[in-house]
Amino acid sequence: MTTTPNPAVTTAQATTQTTTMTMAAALNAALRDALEADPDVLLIGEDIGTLGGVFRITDGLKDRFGADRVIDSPLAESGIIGTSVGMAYRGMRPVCEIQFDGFVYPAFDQIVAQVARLHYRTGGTVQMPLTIRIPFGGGIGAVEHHSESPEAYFAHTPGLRVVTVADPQDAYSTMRAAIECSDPVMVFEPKRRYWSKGEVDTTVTADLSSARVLRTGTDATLVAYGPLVVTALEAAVAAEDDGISLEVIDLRSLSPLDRQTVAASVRRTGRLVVTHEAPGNVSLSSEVIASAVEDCFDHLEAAPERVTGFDTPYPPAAVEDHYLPGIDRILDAVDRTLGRRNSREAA
Amino acid sequence: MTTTPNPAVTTAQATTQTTTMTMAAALNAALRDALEADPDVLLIGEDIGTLGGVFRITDGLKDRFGADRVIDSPLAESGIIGTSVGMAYRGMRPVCEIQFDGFVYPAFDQIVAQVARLHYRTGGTVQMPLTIRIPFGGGIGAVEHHSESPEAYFAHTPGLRVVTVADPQDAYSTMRAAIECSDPVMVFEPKRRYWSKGEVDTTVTADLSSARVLRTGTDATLVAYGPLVVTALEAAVAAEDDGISLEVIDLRSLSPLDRQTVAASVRRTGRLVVTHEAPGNVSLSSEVIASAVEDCFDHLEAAPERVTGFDTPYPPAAVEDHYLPGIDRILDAVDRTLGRRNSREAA
Amino acid sequence: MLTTTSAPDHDLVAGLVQPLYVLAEDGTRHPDPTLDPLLRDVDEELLTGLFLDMAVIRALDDEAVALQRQGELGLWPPLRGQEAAQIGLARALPSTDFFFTSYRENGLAWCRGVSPGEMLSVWRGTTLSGWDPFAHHMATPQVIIGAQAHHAVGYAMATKAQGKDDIAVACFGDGALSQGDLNEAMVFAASFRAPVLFFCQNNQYAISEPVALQATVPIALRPTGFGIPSLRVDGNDVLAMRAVSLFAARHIRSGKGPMFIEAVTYRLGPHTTSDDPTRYRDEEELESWRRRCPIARLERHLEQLGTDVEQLRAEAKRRSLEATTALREAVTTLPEPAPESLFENVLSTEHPGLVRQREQFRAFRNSLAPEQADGQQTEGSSA
Amino acid sequence: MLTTTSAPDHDLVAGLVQPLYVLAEDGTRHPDPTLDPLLRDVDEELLTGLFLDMAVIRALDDEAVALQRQGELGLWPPLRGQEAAQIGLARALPSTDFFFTSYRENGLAWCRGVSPGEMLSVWRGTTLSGWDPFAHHMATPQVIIGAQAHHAVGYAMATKAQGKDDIAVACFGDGALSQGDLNEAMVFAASFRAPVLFFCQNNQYAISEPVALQATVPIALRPTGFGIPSLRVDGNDVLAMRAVSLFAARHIRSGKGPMFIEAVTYRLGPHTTSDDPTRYRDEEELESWRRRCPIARLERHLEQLGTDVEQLRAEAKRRSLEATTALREAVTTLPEPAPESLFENVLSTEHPGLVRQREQFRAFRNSLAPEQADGQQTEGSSA
Ligand SMILES: Cc1ncc(C[n+]2csc(CCOP(=O)(O)OP(=O)(O)O)c2C)c(N)n1
Ligand SMILES: Cc1ncc(C[n+]2csc(CCOP(=O)(O)OP(=O)(O)O)c2C)c(N)n1
Ligand SMILES: [Mg+2]
Ligand SMILES: [Mg+2]
Repeated sequence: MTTTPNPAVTTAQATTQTTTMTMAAALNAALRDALEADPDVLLIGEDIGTLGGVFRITDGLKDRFGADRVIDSPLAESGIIGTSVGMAYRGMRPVCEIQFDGFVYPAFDQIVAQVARLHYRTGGTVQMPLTIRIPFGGGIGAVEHHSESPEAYFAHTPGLRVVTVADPQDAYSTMRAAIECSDPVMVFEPKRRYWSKGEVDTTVTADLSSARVLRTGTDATLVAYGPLVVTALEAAVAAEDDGISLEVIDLRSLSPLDRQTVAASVRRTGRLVVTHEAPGNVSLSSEVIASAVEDCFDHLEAAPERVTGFDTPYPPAAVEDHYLPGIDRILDAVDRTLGRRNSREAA
Repeated sequence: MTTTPNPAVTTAQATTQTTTMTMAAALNAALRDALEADPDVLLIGEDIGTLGGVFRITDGLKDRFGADRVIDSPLAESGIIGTSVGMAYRGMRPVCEIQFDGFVYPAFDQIVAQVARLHYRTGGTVQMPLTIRIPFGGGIGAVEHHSESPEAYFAHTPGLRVVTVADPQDAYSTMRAAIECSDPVMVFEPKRRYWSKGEVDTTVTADLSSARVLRTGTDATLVAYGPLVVTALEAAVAAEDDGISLEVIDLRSLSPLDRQTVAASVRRTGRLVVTHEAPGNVSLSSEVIASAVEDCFDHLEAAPERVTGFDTPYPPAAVEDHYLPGIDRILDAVDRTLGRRNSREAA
Repeated sequence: MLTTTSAPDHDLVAGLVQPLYVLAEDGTRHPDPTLDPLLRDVDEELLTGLFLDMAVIRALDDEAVALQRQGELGLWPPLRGQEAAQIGLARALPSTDFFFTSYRENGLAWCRGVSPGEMLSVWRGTTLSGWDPFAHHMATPQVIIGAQAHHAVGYAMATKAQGKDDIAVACFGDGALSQGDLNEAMVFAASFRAPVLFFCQNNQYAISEPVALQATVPIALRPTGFGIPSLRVDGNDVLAMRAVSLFAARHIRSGKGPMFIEAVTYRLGPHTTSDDPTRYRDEEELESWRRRCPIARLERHLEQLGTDVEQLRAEAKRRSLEATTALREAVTTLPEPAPESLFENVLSTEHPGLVRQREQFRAFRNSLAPEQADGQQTEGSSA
Repeated sequence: MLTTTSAPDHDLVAGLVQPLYVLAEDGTRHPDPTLDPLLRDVDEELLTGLFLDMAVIRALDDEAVALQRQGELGLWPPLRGQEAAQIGLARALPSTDFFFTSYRENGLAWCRGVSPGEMLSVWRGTTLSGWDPFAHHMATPQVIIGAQAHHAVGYAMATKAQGKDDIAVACFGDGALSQGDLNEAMVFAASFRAPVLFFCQNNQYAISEPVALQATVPIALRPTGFGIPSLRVDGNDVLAMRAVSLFAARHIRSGKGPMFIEAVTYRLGPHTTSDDPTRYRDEEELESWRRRCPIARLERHLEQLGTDVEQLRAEAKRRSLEATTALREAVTTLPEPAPESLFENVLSTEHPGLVRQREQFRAFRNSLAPEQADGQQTEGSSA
């Protein structure tokens, strides 16, 4: 199954100037520039070559770099990752695409038992500079297995870096950094934001492990990542109308976590709300809350809140908007931490 | 690789009286009684038939019930689970054995995208009464992939019940309940406790979703599950010598969580320590702490503590005792929650 | 190169170079010593029945594409070009044999009496799954490529253990041949002599990827390496499809273990309505396959037999209209799921966490202004 | 049954009924038109070299078993019976071809110059992995059955992309044939014509499970269904093993893509030192394979050629003693890892969480009474 590609995405031109582009174009540019910069970089995945990927993220790259560097792989996710492990043994830096979030599970063993461990297993002798790109998250009205948020599985797995991107600049810079990193990096791309636009400066570099404060505020800290960063910022604007000042943090790196940035914020605001699309049970929000409690228990003025997908499989498209955290559910949770009237009291 | 089977384990005799037996024998008895009770129950896994399983948990069962009901499967975990899904469609109740914790990953897709979802996917039409048995945890001096604690992956997955067992009686009763349950149940068996002995009454039934308070106490709540339940109880005894009264909870069900039992305890003690062998990041302890904070923020007198495996792959056997939570690390954390002198202050 | 003279001592079957067929492209009947005995019951009624089935599912398929274009469906995977493969199989098996398919087998679903609404709801996004698998002896579409093959084998092992003689059918595409699961399923099927039919519609593509990427030799050769006998058949020849399906089902039902059919066919439409096939294949190739249309071929054959083809066409039109009208009606009357339904059927037993979450959800919705609660909560824009 | 007369148009090679061999069990030389040209360089020096290799690795293997029984190793997977398969392969390939193996290939490791300590540390539990894969062109043991096959294929794809002519070898057992990964790896290898050799030691068992459970037809037939030519060889005939390995490597190196070797052999020992094989196989079977001992066979051959076998045996004994002495020394002098080492090499870049955890660990250990910190913390009893 594919989602409708946006015809507006075209292969970005090589440039170091700031340009307005979609996140999809920014990712395309990052891959192109990485292929250009390092002959050991190669891309591998299903339909990424001739088709340019079902989201067109790799559009034009096979024509430009050839079928040996932009490899259409057989239809087997374990093979995509396992083959890349072997290539990494031989000095290559494979960038693997998993076509949709829900298709990463057949590759689970290769990711958690091989990619994540070979450096440790070999006492540091072998490096696994793989980048594993996964379009993730819901909100696009798709059929089953096309809207998932499997990041917690990988954040729990030692030996992986797990990062998310939230806007075109972040997407460009993070993808470049991920490919340059000598460790395996899983990059979760929020597919419903692929067509969001922003300024991109291709000379800007990112580091892979820090969160960023996107908006400062004083009443509560709102932590989001990936697709919900935009939602969180919108919630902060809406909260302002209600006289509530929210500090918005884009977590960016899900593993390792940037606990310091979160803790510093919570120490100032005394309140914490965490949001993501994945089910809440044993999730990133569990961890962010547990960490914040460990790091700044004495500063917390109310119980932290989470606004997440429910503990159900991803539901049919017709009800996904009820499943996905939106502005109202976030503000309701903010109200709870602030002791303001909220849904649970109203009920 | 196998671990040395204990020759002491023999197939238990059919009985409803209370008998002293090892956990391995209790599990064997539970499987035998389930096969006896319901012709739709069958066992499937690698080396479970002729060999009786590398831990001898299925010893004697093939001879008794035949190769059609105690099935030696080809060497493919995805196939073991996927085949069982098809059998469940046809009314069978397969009990699958994954030989060791570290071999469950090739079956990940079939577990999380099929077993866990078919009931939801089909609007309740299809039932998946699979039981998936996994010997888990470390402490047996094994080579890589034989000492893991992958429970967090499954606890995060909606649509699965995830339970652990801690002593022979619990093992017997929980296994029977898991096999009778119409939902998929993953049973994590603490392999280093297989040879621990206890009284088993085969008429005792268990429910799958409740935690149990194994020891009451007043100063702090210590939550454990699986192999660390014994350790937690020992820590409580040691703490008593120091004048500290620990309440020990065996979580038993990792999904769904019995939040009420934990919260009720924490409300009384005001302090919480959670321990497990798995890495702490995005884990069961993250969740237990986040839930407790949500449920009883106002009763917490100190930041909850976790004592877990580190965020590294499972290390070589020579250093595993440093990796695994032991009594001293648990007591150190207890001291922290109580504001008593502890390692971090001493340092 | 090394070779040996003696053949292996198991049943190896492969029509590798030229797929089996009994209808030539011009509609003439081609004799085939193996398939002919299976075609003895073929009469005009049977042939016109197959024709009408194919015509109707093509019409249904086209209508679903139209509905998607009109925004009534989120997505649709067209089967155009694969009608003979699906009808030939479905009409050869008793309705109690159990299908485990992927998403493109709507022709099978049609033959199994799946209603238009049941067929569409998953593509409209109102359910995850359209019908009761037990009512139709057909599992609902599997999206994870290859996963259903294990299910079919397990089901077949169970029918055998129960001493029943119904069989299971695993349906999948050429792309699925690369997945570990599909190959593992053949191992299990061979080892346990499971009464299962592996049915591959080789429609030449897995989205944009040509079959040559998944298999450098004919697909029908793959199962032979697992000890599973295999047939390669012209998937656009509905008569041959029916005959090999009868042949395979008889083999399997007689206790000889699994069998494999590769139906060589072609997907004339896009992978799904989201796909742009012009990016990966050219008009010439497409045209050559359009000329091999399975429906036209059978029509030519019927013409040669003296059937009143005009009248048959009219009947096909009438039935198609009936079916597409029902489809169109069904799609707009499909019940919208209640928001709270998302909490249902996660487990069949109680889950306190979900009970709590549903309560909170209810309270949250009650707290919203009526127009919000009715529709959707405020959503983050997608810029 | 359906059959076709014409063969598929690709290279299909299978010695299916009788595995290829050049040494009969009584040691006499059996002519084989394909292998003979590859044996022209065989002289006494080469033969005695192979003999000594096999004798020494058997001695090493026995010594490791003894060390395990004495509590010096946690576990050991004996290779007894499989010496010819491993030595024949290793001695046919240049030392720059890269091996990706599972855990039983200590004969290959020996030929690649892996030191005794490097070979034992993982089984003693002091490391997860014994040696530098790049120094020996051999990855360290893979425990997840089948996973390494993908690695070999990827490595081979990379050597090809780099225009180099070294090849990769995936080594695995009969059990691995059931894993999805192994089969997927053959798909990738065939599609990309990867210069990779699939090397299966069919030792008849996967722990307790006989090979018939994983494959109902000869294993060598499996790859042919993927378009990969295949050879079935007597794995207890070191000369044949060497010849087919040369043959396959030449084929692969010439750019013709992957090849597969099934070495038919037998594991004479237990699966590992933890295993009790009497539970699943009988003495008679074992005895019949003991009679097919690969070392004895070569010795008989050498005897027939007039070699001074007494002297050779003495030399083997001398070298074996040297090797086993080194092994015994190595095991007791293996460095114990420092407790803090468990935090090292999780990532190659900094991880603040691990830095914090290591600090806390250090503080915790410093807080313990000296004798505790030195040894272990108090452990929960295992009742
Ligand atoms: C595990 C998995 N990987 C990737 C996909 C994405 N995907 C959906 S359909 C498809 C192609 C399938 O091709 P084929 O098996 O030939 O079936 P066809 O669509 O041609 O009927 C792909 C790659 C998926 N659904 N599942
Ligand atoms: C994925 C996985 N499943 C199960 C095991 C447990 N196991 C270890 S060795 C083995 C048998 C392997 O048999 P085979 O491939 O024939 O190799 P052999 O031991 O005979 O050399 C099994 C089942 C494992 N290591 N990995
Ligand atoms: Mg296809
Ligand atoms: Mg074997």
